[in-house]
Amino acid sequence: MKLPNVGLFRLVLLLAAAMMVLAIACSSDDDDDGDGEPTEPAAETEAPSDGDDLSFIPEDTTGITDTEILIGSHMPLSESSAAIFGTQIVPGMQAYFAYINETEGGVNGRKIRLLVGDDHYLPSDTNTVVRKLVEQDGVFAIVSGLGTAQHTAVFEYLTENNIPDLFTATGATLFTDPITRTTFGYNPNYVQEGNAIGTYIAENFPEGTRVGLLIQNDDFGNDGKDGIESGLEGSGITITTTETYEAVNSDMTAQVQRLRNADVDVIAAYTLPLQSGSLINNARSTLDWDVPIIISGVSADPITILLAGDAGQAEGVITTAYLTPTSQTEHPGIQKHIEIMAEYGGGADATNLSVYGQSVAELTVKVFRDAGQDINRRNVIAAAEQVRDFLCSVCLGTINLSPTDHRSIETFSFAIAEGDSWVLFGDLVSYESTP
Amino acid sequence: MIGWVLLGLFLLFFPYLHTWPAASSFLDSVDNTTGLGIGGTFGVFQMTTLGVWLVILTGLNILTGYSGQISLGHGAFVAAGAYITAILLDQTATPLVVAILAAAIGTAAIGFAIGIPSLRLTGPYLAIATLAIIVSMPQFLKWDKVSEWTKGSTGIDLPSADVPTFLGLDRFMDDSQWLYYSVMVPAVIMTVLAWNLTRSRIGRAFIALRDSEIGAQQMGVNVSLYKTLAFAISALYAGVGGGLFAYTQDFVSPDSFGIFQSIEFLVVIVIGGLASTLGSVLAAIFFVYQDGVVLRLAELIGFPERLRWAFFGVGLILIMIVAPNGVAGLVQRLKTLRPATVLEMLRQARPSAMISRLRNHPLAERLGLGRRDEHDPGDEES
Amino acid sequence: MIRVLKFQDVYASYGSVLALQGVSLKVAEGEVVALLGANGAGKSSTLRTISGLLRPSKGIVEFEGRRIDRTAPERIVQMGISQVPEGRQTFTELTVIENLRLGAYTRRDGRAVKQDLERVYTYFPVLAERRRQQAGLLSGGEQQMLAIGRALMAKPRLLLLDEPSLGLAPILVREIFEIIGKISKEEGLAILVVEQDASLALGIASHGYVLETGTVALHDTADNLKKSDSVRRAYLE
Amino acid sequence: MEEFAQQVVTGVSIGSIYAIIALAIVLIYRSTSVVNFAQGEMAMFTTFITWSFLLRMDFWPAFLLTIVVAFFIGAALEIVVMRPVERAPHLNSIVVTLGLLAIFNSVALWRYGPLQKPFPDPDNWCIGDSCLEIFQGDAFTAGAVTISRLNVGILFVALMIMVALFLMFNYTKLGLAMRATALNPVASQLVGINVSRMLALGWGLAAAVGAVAGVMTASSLNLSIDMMAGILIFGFAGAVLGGLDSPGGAIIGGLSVGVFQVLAGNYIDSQIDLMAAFAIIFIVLVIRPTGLFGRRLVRRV
Repeated sequence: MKLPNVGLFRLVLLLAAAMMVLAIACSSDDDDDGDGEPTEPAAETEAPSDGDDLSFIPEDTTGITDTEILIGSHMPLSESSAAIFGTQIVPGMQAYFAYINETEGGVNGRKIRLLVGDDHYLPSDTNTVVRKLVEQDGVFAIVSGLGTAQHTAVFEYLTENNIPDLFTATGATLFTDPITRTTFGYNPNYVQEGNAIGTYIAENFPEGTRVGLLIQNDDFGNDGKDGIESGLEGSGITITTTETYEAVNSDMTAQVQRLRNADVDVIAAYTLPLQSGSLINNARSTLDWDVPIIISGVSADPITILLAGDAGQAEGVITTAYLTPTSQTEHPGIQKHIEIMAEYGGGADATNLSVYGQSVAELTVKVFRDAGQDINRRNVIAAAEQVRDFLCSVCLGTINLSPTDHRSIETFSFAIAEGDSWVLFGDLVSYESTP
Repeated sequence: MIGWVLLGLFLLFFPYLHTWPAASSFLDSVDNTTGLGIGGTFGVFQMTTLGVWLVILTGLNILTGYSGQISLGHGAFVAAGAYITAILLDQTATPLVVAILAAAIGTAAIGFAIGIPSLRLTGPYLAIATLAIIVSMPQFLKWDKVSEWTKGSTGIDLPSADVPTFLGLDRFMDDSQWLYYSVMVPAVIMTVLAWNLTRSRIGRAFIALRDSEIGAQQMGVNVSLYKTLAFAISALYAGVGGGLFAYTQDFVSPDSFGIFQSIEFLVVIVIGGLASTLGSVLAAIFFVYQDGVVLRLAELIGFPERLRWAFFGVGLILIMIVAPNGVAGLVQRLKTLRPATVLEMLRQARPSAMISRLRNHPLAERLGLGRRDEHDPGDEES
Repeated sequence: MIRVLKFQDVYASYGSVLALQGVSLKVAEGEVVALLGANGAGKSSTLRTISGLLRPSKGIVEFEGRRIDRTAPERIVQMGISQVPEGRQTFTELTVIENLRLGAYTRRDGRAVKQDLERVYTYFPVLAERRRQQAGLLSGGEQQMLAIGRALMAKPRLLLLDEPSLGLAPILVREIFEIIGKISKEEGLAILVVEQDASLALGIASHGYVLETGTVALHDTADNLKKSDSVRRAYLE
Repeated sequence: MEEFAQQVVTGVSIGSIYAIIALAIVLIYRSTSVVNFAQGEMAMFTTFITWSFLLRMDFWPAFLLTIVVAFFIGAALEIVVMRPVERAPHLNSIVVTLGLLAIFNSVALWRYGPLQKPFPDPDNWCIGDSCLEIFQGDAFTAGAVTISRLNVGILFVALMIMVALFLMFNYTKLGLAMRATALNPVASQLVGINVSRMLALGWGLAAAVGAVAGVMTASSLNLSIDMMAGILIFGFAGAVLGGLDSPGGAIIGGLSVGVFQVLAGNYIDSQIDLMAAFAIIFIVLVIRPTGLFGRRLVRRV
């Protein structure tokens, strides 16, 4: 290659400058007579919100062949500590689809194939992998996209293109409220769960109890806090202290110490297992403090109990659960899951997160089956909105969906740490709004 | 010369390539075999993001490659640019170009402000200090005091970019093509500007600085001024890149700029080639396309899924060993090849020569296979 | 006289640049030999080849009858060759005494090392005064003394000196060369000295070699070289 | 005042982990002048090795065995992957260590899976029946100030390593040679030091200290493939704050980072504890560009 002469460069620059001017002219024009309110989400203006009319969704069959239904998902599988989620949920989903493909020949004669894009838990990478799945691989739907910020990055794209966005793996409220017809949530949302925890405190502790919160400094923690506040409303019990932490931090020594200094009577925590373990361990072992502790269901994993210390420090800690824990080995659903993982799991272990993966896969299969032989994007959404009283093999409560309710799991139970596992107790708490 | 014209034409017509059936099926078949991702509308989007990263990486290369200052927190500048743009677009009726210009100026100012105290820091100390900036950035964005503008951990969701109806543009291009041009035009301009800058007096001063601060001083280069200038220029690039990032992604959040991403910026410019515009281009290509290609390669070899990141790691190490000056350095070396030298190389590549080269490897020497022993009378060496 | 060093028809290169093109020279026991030549003539490359830092592509290097052209640098030091490198290369962040101790790194005779340390201090009393100071704080001349002292601590039988006068004031240079001459006499040490300043080098040397573009252009006794017209013209004026 | 003391003690107990990681980083920097980004992942990996040993033997034998294994892994890495880039620009070795980071993380995921594993606290040190209770037992309490026994133990181990390193670097020939190698490899060769061997040794030692750090971290927090992801950054901050070539500085630096973080969380705003802590680090560095205890380059030209 020779060095280019200056003349050409001037030309390129001129051309570029011309484009630039054009760009300025366009964008200002766009703002002058555009929609006026730039903040208004485009989704709302496009999707007709009246009634059951799904006709705006084309009867698109991208990804459907005579023998196959091709679906995609975005999950963190590497380069992030969140890879812990992806690397367990994905095998659970894949194993169940493989099981259905093998034993039942798939759904209505079509085998389900799941492609997973590794987004490293970075929203911009989510954008890339989802576009690749949609535009290049031609998937029919996105299933169980994980992460709040990650999914937000593609939410609008999926909505505008009317691509079924099924059962997002996050408890954030923004995907299901307000309703976007093509998007369905899966996890119970953190506000509902927080409300249940708040109600539990209001019912079981005397008036004047001082509640201390420990929350992760993001939407997960903030939604939980909102929920707890709403549950406590009118009970005469208030949150007196709120401590936050960043997800990179797993040592809660300082936060627990400050809660102790604030002299709280009960601790409610929106923490991940690592931080929950550190919270319990520090309170019980270092500070010798037997304050009641209630943690979010996100930490309802045996590992939390192990991390809390081997001297039974977690004993009596309360959490919520919405799926049967793997520790209940006598449960038929769990037994079946362990069998499926052994046969189709490709060496991955059966864990609470692989149970989660299977439960999402079960719901997906149910919806595809209901959509019938002539499956397309419109009738899949219709089928999803008609799910009633569906009880997956590992679920605690039934799932109900409707045109006005896109929240899948809204029923959960309280659980208490006994020995090395969580034991369900009390009645099921349901926020189900679909009749 | 002809190469540049072809490249220009390619960039100009690329978004329409996939609408031409013959070219489209060619691009798709390339994708299918290599995992690249250049075909279809997805290919256009990939190329658009390439433009975004090109601006950012060109800026980082000015700082690290030319002036020799290592920044591990470059993502923080990108975030600053992205947030300035997003906030302006979200909360005011600022036109895009003005918002990006504001981002450029604002970020350059931040770069200058950080560059001045950083003057005293060198090498790993500077690297870790900049790492501190990217580590604390998410917490800043989520802080109560600023969350009114930054929308806290939820992030700012912008409406997706639509092709304007002005001049009937929407009859010629769809949204993805519009996005492509609105990114690629500034990206090309900024790359050319960087290329000119590095050949100017300023560029030479940067290089002198990198090679020896004392030497540069003796040449009459104002060391503090130029070091800070490098910071500011590179931050300006990051600001523009961040603005384009916000526009193309139509979403920014504190999670959008991870620590590892900032480190990866550095990795790709080293792999592309430091102190080279071609290196920055290669870095951007690597940054955008490596995921797909690595995945495909690992698939072909039959690598277990969980080991794919290791596959990438091995690749990094091999590239560093084979091409210590980055791929651009390798290209430079290949360019100087004359037929005679090629013949010579081929002649040298006889098996015996290869073996002796292998035996020269430190590992071989360690294992007692090295040629050092051939004449070494000191066999008693422990 | 016993031959300490034999350098026979040696070729060496840096990448594709040939540095030595068939150099042959000899150093005998207790003898000071000067290596003269212009910049880039191959003087430093010769020393680097002897020390093992540069591997010859062809030719033979022998030290006390043993081939060393494929021997690792650290092994060569152990065999009895020390180099005082160009630009001194002291460990600036370490103290004077740490530098000297490093000189004796290859030796295991602790008591003798202590005696040698005292002897270095007698040659260079200033080093004794500053033994606890960081080497980087010493003046250029003192650092040169430290570099020589460090080389002596290995108890070499052949000392290689690369441009000991570089960047030093004339008065210091003379002092250092006097000490070098003294050391050579007292220790019976063979010395190969590379020097730009030919008159200084020939002042203490018995023999001299003149290198030009990687080959030996001239070899004679020091006295003859001093008288030689071509040397005069090239290096003494 | 009591509250302040308590906050400082809490900071120290958090910082004890940072300190020990910082120590490993300093060690590798001091003996090879490379900043090793794979340090955390290497420590994580060797801790998994300890974990698999623990399935077969008691704590202390498993621990010692891991240190030996880690030493060889470190030395082997230097020889196989670092040596070819020894002469290349400095950034290349950083990229290679990042490659190692990816490899260790991925291999650990493949070999040990994504699940967190509970890791036992170290046993107390017993000779016969007499035990030195530094790892287990009741927390130390004085008034409202409490520090867990495990954190005391970790601090104790960090100090012991520091003293051992100090003695080795300053009073042994080997330590001197290692320092010399990092400072000036060519001159080191000329005084007869086998530079390659020193570099390999440096990596081996750093990996061994890293293994100790990993075991301590795992006992205090957990064992999982991402256990070092957050901590490494604080370790780096501690190492740099203390001065990259000073083992004592690493400990003070690591502890300071913990203390800054806790104090900032308590007295400024717990929502911005990291930001405040890193701002302090940045300011300290600007005032003292080679850290609190780093040796400044002295050179008279």
